[in-house]
Amino acid sequence: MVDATTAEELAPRLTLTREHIVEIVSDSGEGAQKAGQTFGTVSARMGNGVWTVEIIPAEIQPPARSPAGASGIRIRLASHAVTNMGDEADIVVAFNEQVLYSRIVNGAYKEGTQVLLEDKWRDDSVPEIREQYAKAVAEFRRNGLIVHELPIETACLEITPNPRRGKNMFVLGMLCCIYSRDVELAKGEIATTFKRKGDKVIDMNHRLFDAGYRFAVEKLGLSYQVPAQPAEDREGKRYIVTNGNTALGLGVMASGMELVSMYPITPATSASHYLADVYHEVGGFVHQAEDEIAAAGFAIGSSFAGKTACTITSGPGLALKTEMLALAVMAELPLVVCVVQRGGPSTGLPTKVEQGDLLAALFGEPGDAPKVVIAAATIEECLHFVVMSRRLAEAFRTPVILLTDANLATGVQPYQRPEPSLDWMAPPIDQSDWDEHIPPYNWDSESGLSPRPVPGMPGGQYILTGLAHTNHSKVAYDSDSNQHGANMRSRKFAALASTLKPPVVHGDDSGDLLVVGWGSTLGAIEEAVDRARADGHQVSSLHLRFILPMEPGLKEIFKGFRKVMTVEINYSDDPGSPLITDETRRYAQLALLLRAHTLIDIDCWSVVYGHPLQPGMIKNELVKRLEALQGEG
Amino acid sequence: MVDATTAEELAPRLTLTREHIVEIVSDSGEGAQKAGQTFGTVSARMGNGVWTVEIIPAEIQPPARSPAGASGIRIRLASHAVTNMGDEADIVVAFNEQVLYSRIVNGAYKEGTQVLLEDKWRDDSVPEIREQYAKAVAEFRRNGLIVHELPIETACLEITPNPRRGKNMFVLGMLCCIYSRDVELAKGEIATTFKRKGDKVIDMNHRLFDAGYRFAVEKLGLSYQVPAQPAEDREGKRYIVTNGNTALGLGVMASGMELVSMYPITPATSASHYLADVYHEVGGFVHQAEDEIAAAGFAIGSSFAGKTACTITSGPGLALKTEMLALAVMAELPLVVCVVQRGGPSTGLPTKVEQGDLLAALFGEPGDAPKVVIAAATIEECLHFVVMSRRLAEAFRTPVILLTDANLATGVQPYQRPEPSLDWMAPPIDQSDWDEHIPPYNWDSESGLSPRPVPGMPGGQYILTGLAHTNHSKVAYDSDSNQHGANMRSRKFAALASTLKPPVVHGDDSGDLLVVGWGSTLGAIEEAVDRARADGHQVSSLHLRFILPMEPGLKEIFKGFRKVMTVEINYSDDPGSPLITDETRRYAQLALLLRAHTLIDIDCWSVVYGHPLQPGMIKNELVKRLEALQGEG
Amino acid sequence: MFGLKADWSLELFERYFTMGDYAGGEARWCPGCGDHAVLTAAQKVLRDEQQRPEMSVCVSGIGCSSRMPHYLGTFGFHGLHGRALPVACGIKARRPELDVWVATGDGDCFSIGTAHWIHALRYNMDMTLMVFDNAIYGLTKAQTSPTSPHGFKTNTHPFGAILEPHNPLTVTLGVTNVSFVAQVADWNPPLLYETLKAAYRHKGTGFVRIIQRCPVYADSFSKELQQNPDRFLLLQHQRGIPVDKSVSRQFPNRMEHDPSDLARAFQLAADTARLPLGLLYHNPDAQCYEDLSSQGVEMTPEKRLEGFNAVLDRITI
Amino acid sequence: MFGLKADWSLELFERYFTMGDYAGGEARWCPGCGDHAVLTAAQKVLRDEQQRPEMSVCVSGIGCSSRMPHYLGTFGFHGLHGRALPVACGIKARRPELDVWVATGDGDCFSIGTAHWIHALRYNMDMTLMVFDNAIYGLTKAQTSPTSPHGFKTNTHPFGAILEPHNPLTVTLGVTNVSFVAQVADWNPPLLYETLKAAYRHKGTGFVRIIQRCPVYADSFSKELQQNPDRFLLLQHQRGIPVDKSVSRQFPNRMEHDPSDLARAFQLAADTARLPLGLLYHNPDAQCYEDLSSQGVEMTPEKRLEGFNAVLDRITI
Ligand SMILES: Cc1ncc(C[n+]2csc(CCOP(=O)(O)OP(=O)(O)O)c2C)c(N)n1
Ligand SMILES: Cc1ncc(C[n+]2csc(CCOP(=O)(O)OP(=O)(O)O)c2C)c(N)n1
Ligand code: SF4
Ligand code: SF4
Ligand SMILES: [Mg+2]
Ligand SMILES: [Mg+2]
Repeated sequence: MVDATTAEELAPRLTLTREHIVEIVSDSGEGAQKAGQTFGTVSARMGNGVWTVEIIPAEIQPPARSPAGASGIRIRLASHAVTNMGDEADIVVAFNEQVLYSRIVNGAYKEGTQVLLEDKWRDDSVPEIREQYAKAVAEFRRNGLIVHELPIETACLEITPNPRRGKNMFVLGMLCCIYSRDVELAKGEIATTFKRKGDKVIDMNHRLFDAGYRFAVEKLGLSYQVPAQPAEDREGKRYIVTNGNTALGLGVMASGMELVSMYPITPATSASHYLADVYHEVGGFVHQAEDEIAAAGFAIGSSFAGKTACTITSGPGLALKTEMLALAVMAELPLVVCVVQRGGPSTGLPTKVEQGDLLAALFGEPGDAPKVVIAAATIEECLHFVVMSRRLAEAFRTPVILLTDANLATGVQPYQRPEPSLDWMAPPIDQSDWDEHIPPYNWDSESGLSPRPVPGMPGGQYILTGLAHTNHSKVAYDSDSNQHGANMRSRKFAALASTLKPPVVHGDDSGDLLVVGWGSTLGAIEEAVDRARADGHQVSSLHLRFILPMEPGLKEIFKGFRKVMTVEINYSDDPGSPLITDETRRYAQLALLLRAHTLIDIDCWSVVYGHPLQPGMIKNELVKRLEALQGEG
Repeated sequence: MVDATTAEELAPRLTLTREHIVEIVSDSGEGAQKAGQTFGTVSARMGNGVWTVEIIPAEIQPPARSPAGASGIRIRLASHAVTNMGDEADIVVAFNEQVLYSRIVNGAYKEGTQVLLEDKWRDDSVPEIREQYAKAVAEFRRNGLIVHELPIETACLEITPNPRRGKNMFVLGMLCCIYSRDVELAKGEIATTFKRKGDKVIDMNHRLFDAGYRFAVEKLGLSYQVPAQPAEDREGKRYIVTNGNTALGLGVMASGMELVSMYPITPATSASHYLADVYHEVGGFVHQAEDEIAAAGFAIGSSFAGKTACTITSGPGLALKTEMLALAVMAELPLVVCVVQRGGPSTGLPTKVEQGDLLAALFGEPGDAPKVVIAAATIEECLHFVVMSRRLAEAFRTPVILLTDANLATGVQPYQRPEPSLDWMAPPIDQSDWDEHIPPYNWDSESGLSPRPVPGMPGGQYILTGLAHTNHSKVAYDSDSNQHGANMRSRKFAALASTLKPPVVHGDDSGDLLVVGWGSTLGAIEEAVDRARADGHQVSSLHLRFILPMEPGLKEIFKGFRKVMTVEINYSDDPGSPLITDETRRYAQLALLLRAHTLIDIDCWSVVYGHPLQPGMIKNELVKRLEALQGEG
Repeated sequence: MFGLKADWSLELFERYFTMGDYAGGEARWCPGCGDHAVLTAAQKVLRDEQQRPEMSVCVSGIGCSSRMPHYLGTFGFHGLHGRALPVACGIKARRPELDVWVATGDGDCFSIGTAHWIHALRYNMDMTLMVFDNAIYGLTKAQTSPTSPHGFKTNTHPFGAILEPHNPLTVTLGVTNVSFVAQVADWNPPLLYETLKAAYRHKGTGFVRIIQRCPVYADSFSKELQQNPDRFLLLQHQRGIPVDKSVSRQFPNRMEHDPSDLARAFQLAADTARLPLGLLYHNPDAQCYEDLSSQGVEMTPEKRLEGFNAVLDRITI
Repeated sequence: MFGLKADWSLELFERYFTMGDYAGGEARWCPGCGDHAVLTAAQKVLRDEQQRPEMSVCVSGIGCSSRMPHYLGTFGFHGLHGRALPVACGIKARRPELDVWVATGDGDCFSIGTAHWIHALRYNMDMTLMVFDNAIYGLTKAQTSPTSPHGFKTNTHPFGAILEPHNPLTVTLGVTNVSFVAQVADWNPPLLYETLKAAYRHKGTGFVRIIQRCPVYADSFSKELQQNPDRFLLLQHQRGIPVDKSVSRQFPNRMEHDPSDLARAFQLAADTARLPLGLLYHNPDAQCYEDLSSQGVEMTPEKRLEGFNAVLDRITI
C-alpha cells in the first residue's frame, strides 16, 4: 500500500502551475466519469478551484472504439476559482485511441498535450485494430501531442480478472499521483462511492487505486503541483459539489415549492431525477405528466390552489407550454418555469448547449404577455435563482422563466453551501377569511400589484379566466377593461424594474470595448476579458441576469465605451458572409434587444457550435474587434 | 309598387355629400346584417366605394333588448374608394333603443347623428320597457342625437303577420329611398338572396321593400346623394365583394393549394367554412383536425409529400403550432400559415381585433427559426398574399406566416376581381427521377437555396429530421454541420430581401412626422394622414407588408423626417403613465423591431381597445405629436 | 362526501348553505340549452351535500359548457380549450381537501383534450367530471365534433360529417384505473341529479357523459333522441343509480346491469342503437393519484428546512 | 398491396428489389435491442411485397424506436415527439398512392401522442402502425412510460412506478372505426413478420403493438415475459395471422379467436395476466379517410383554374 509520505519521496521532477486541465476519455461504460468526478471532488476538498464537465456520447450504447462513442470527463483544476471548462487540455488519459478523434475535432487538445494511452491495442489480435492504433499514434505525434503508450490493462490484470470494470480506479490512482492528491482523502471518496457494494468491492478498488498510483510513480515521470486557493478565500466556508441541474433541484427544495410537474426532456430531466430521489425528504412531489402542456397545466392548477409550482423543461417543451404560459400571464398566476436550453431549432442538438431560447421566452406568446425572464450565470445561481423566482412569482403574481443551459446543467463545481432560512420557504397556505369587498384583482393603479385569494378562503370565491376581464375577474369585452388589464399586467414589471440596481462592470467603467453577456458564458467571457486586459487591451464586460425587466442604467454604462458587443451562444449572421449587409444582418438575441433598448449600434459575436465557448476563442474575437477599432482611428 | 321615376318625383330636399356612414342595429336574429350587406352590394354596383363591417354580439343568443346583444352592421359608402370603417355614423336605424347603448360606448355616434328608431316600445305593455324607452330617447336627444321615432313595426304588420322576420327588408327599402338607390338592382339582389326559398318569399320581401321605400318618402324628409366614383376609375373593371376571410379562401384556391388543415378558432374559422362550401369545385379538401398541433402536422405531412398545404388559425392556435413551425423551419418545408389575429394574450378577446401576434410569429420558436412573415393590409391583399405565400414557401423552402386580423376578416368590400392564371397555381407534382448524387439539401452556399426531392421520385429517398443535419439530411451533432445549417437557413432570407424594393411613402418623402404601420390599419392611417395634410401638417405614412425579411431602405426613408412613430393595434406602455420611463417603457411590436433595425428613436401610439382604429382617433394623435414637435423647435 | 372530511364536519352544522350560496353570475346560455339543467342539478347536489362553496372549485376549458364556473358561487377556473383536466388534477395534487368539478364539452374533452381525458382517467383523482356532449362545437358556431352524427351538416362539413361518431364510452371503459362511468341526458333532471350526486360521492374520477341539447346548432341530434325514448336503455341495479318510478316510466327499455361487470359495460356501451343511461361501470376501490401526490403536505416549513439541511449535509464536502 | 396499384404494376416486374434496396444507414440501436428485429421484419415485408422504395415513407416521432426511418432505404420523416401520426395522415391525405409506415414508441404514442393515436384510429388511413413498446422511455434514459409495470424502478420513479400500467389494447379497441389490432413480441421473428405483413396488406390503419426488449433500461420487463411463454396466449384463426409450428410450439397457451368479434377481443385484451399474441380484431371494410380527403387530386391545374373562375363568377358584382 502507498501512503502520502512514500509518495512524496518517490515524487519525480515536479512542475508548478496555477492551473491544469485533465481529461479521461473511454468507451461508454468504462467508468471514466466516476474516476473524474472523484478526482474533482478530492481536488476541491484539497482547496483547488475545480470545474468538471462530462463528455457524453450521442448514442445510448455506441459501438466500442468509435469516435462517436467518446465518453468521459474533463476536470479543470486551479489555484483560483474556476468558472468554466477552459481551453485545451494539458493531460488526457485515453482507454483507446479512437475516442480521441472526436475530442480532437472539438479542439480539445493542443501541441504539447500529454496523452496517456492504453497500449494494449498495439498488439491486438485483430489486424485492423493494430493498424488503426499504429496509424493514430503516429498521427497524434505528428500533430504535436506527446503520447505515452502505457500497459494499463496489463497492470490491472494483476489485480482483477476484469479490468474493464476496474481500470477507472487505476487511472484515478495514476492521476492522484501525478497531482500528488491526498491519498487518504481519495480512498475515503472511493469507500463512500462503493459503500452499497460492500467491503470486498471497496478493497478491490483501493488496491487498483494503489496500483495505479505506484504505476505512475514507476512508469511516468510526470508530476504537477497545482497549489490550493489561498486559505483565507475559503476561511470557514463550507462547500457543496453539484452540477447545475442538481442545483435547480436544490433551489426548488430551498424555495419551499412542493410540486415539480414535468415531462422528460434532455438536458432538463436530470433535475427531476435528482428531485425524485430526495424530494420526499422535504415533503415534495415530482409529477411526470403525459406531455408538456399537461405538465404546465398541472403546475398552474397547483399554483391557483395556493401552492406555487415549478415546471422544468427545454426548448421543444417550452414551445408546447406557450399557450399555458399566456394563460398564467393573463390570469396573473405565480409559476416558476425553468428552461434548460439546448441546441435548436426543433429537436436540434438535444444534448448540447445553446442560448437560443431568450426571444421565445420573452415573445413566444401571441398577444402581449410580459413575465419575469431571468438567466442564471453560474451553477450556484441555478440554486439561488429558483428561490428568487418563487418569491418574484408570488410577489408580482406572475410566471417567471428561469433560463439555464446544457453547459450549466452538466458542469460540476464546488460552491458555497447555501444557508437556507425559513424566509426562503413558501409560507403555509393562507386560509383566513377574504374580505368579499376586495376584488380578486385589486390592482394598485400605480404598480399594478394586487393580492390573490386562494381556494379555501371563505369569501374569496372568484372565477379565474383567460378571457379579458375586470378587476372582479368578470369577462369583459369592452375597450376600457381590456386596456386597463393590459396596463396593469405590464406596469408590474416597471415596478419590479424600479427595485433593480444597475449591473456592475467587470473591468474599467470605460474603455475601447464592452462585452455584454448573459447566462452560462459569464466565466468564459470574464476570463477572456482578463486575459485581454493582461495584454493591455482596454476591454471590460457586463453580464445580465434580468432580461425582463431589463436591468437599469445600461445605456449610461454603454456610453463609456467606444464599442459594445454581445457574446452569445446562439445564431447571428456573420457580417462577412455573402448577401449579409448592415440592413439584412440578423443579430444575436440579446444584441437585438439591447439595440432596441439603447439605440446604440451594438455588435455581436455568436456561434452555434453546440459546445461552451472557450475563453481562448472569445479572447481572439475580442482582440480582432479591438484591432479593427484601432484601424478606425 | 314603386319604380325609380316615382321615387325621384317624390324625392324631398336633397343633401349632397361625398360620403356617409350608415348603421343598422337590432337584436340578433332580426336580419340587420342581411339588409346591410344588400344595401352595400347595391351601392357598390352603383359605383360607390363601400366598406361594411358586422356588429357581432359576444353571446350566441343574447337576451332581447340588451346592450350586450347589439347585433348589426355598419355601411360606409363614398364617392371614392373606402379603405376602413370610418369614424362616427351619420345615420343609424335601430330596432330597439337598448342596443344603441353599446354602440354609443364604442363611440360610434356623434352630435347630429340621425337615429331612425322603432317606436313600438313607447307603448309597450310592459311598464319597465316603456320607461326604458322614454328614458333612452330623452338621453339620446340630450346628447345631440337627432331621434326620429318611427312606427316601423306597425307599417310592416300591414304586409306580414311576423314583422320580426321581415322588418329588415322594410328597412332596406327605407335606406334605398334615402340614398335613392336603383330599385331594380335592389330587388334583383333580394331575389337572389331568397332564390332557394321560392317565389312567395321573394314576393313578400319585395313588398316589404316597397313599403319601406314608400314609408321613407312619406314619413321621412331625408335624402342624401353620394355620387358614384368617377367612371374612369372603374372602366372595364370587374369587382367582387367579400370579407377578408373569404378572400383568404379565394387565395387558397387561386394558389392551387389542395389542402387546408385546420382546427376551429374565432375569428379564423369562417375562412374554412367558406372553403368547405366551395373547395371541391377546385378539387381541394378541408381537414378539421383533432387539435391545432395535429392540424399543423397534417399540413406539414402533405407539404413533405409534395402538396404544399395551408393551415389557418388565430393566436391560441398559433401558440400550439409553435413546435411544428420550428420543425418546418429546421427541415425547410414549405407551409402557409394564415393567422387571423384577435385580442390577446390567452383567450383574450376572441371576436375582436388586435395586431399582437407579430413578435410571436417572428420569435415564437425556441432556437433560431427564421421564416417569411408578411402581413396583408387590405381585404384584396388577403387573397393575393396567399398566392404569394405559396410561391415563396416553395421557392425558399420555408414556412410563410401570413398575418391578417379580425378587422380584415369581418370587413366587407368590393375590390377588383382577380384574373387568375395558371402560373398562380401549384404545378402538378414532379415524379421524375432524382439524381442520387444530389443531396436533399444541396444548399447554394451563397443563397442557401436548394431543390427538394419529394416522395415518389426514384432516387430521391432521404430521411427528413428535426435534428441538426448535414446536406444529406444525416443527423449530425458536430459544430460545423450545425453552424452551416443555421447559416444556410438564415441566408435564404437575405437572398429574399435582396429581391425586395423599398416601400413607397404615402405623402411627401420628407417632413415632420412619418407614421409607420402594418396590416389592417393601412386605410385608417392613410386617411388620417390625408386629413392632417389637408390641415397643412407635414406628415406622411409608410406601410410595411414584409416583416421578415424587412423591406429595404427603411433607415434612409426615416431620415427624411424629424420624427418617426408607429401606429399599431397592440400593447405599448403609455409614456405618461406612472413608473414608465424611457428606460422601462415597453414598445409596440413593430416599433421594437424598427428601433433595433434602424437605431432611430422610433415612438409609437398603440392601444388594445379591441376595435379598429378610426381615422379620426389616429389624426388626433398625430396632431398631438406634431404639436409637441413644434414645441421642441 | 359527508363525514369524509371530518375536519370540517363541525362547521357543517354551524351554517346551512342554500341554493343562493352556489349561484354565481346569471347564466347566459341560449334559451332551451341543456346546460341550464346541468347547472341546476350540480347546484342541488352541492346544496344537498352542504359542500362549502369556498372549498369547491369548478374547472373548465373553453366552450359554451365551459362557462359553467361563471354561474357557480364556488371558486372557478375557466382555462384553455381542452386543458381543464390537467389544471383540475394540479389543483387536487397538493390540495386534496378541495372539492373539484370539471365542466367540459365534446370538443373540449374528446377532440383537443383527448390526451388529458385518457390520462386523467388513469390518475383517477377524486373529482366530478361532467362532459356536456351536444355533438357540436357550440361556442364557435357549429363545427363538427367527434360525436357529431355521420352526415350531420355543420359549417366545417356543409355536406354532412364524414366520420362515424366517436364513442367516448367504449374508449373510457378501456382505460386502466377508470373507476366510475355513467351516461345521462340533460332532459331527465332526476336521473341527472342522482347521477351527479353518485359521481360526487364516489372517491375517484366520476366520469359522466351528459347528452345535451343544443337547440341552436344541433337541434335534430337531441330532438331525435327526445322523441324516441326507446333509443335509450335504462340501467338499473341496487349498486347503480337510484331511479324512481318517474324516471323508469319514461324509458321503455330497462335492464339490470351490475356496474362491476366491465366486459358487459363495454358491450352495452358499444351498442350505439341503444344508448345506455345510468351507471355503466363502478370500481370504488381504484387508487387515487392525490393519495400519492399529496405526500408530505402536512410538513411545516420548519420540517422542510430540516429535511433540506439533511440533504445538503450529504453533498457537503 | 400487390395489384392494388395497377399504375405501377408494369414497373414492378421490370426490376426486382432486394433487401439492400430497403437498407438505410447502419442501425445504431444497442446490442440486444428488440428494435433490430422489427427493422429486419419490416424490410422483409417490403422486399417480399416488392414495394417500390421511393413510393414508401416511414414516419416516426422521437425516441430510440423513432430512429427506424434512418435505417430504411425508403423516404423517411423523423419528426417531433408524439406527432408521427398527424404527419403520416397528412402525407396520405393527398398522396393516397404512397405506402406509409409509422414507427412510434410507448411514450411517443401512448403518452404525448395520445390524442393523435385515438384520432388516427378514427381516420383509419391505410398505413402500418408499429408501436415499439419497451415499457420505458429509452432515448431519454429510463423514465416511466404509461406501460411501465407498477413498481418498476425508473429515473422519474426511483421507488417504483406508481400507476398501474396503461392498457393500450383495450383503449384501441374502444375507438370507433378501428380496423386492425394485433400484438406481437419482437423476439418471435416469424410471428412478427407475418403480423407486419398482414398489417401492411390490410387497407386501413394496421395497429401492431410490439412488445419490445430494452436490455439497457427495462431488461426485467421483457426477460420476465421471455422466460414465461405461458404469460402469453396465442390467438389462432383462419382469418387471423398464419402461424407455423415453429411459432405455436413456443406458446403453450393457444386459442381460436375470431378477429371479427370485438367484444371477445376486448375481454382478451383486458386480461393482463395472459397477453394475447396475434390478431385481436380485424374489420377489412372500415372506411378509410384518404378516400374522402383525396377528392379531386386528379384535377389538372387547368381544371382547377376553370373551377376557380366559376367560383369567382358567383361573387362578381
Ligand atoms: C387552442 C384553441 N383552439 C380553438 C379554440 C376555439 N374554440 C373555443 S370553444 C371550441 C369548441 C367548443 O365545442 P365544445 O367543446 O363541444 O363545447 P360547446 O361549445 O359545444 O359546449 C373551440 C374550437 C380555442 N379557444 N382555443
Ligand atoms: C416535445 C418533446 N418532449 C420531450 C422530448 C424528449 N423525449 C425524446 S424521446 C422521449 C420518450 C422516448 O420514449 P418512447 O417513446 O417510449 O421511445 P423509446 O426511446 O423507448 O423507443 C422523450 C420524452 C422531446 N424530444 N420533445
Ligand atoms: S349554442 Fe348551443 S350549446 Fe351553446 S349556449 Fe346555445 S344552445 Fe347551448
Ligand atoms: S436504450 Fe433500449 S430501446 Fe434504446 S436502443 Fe438501447 S436497448 Fe434499444
Ligand atoms: Mg359541444
Ligand atoms: Mg419506449
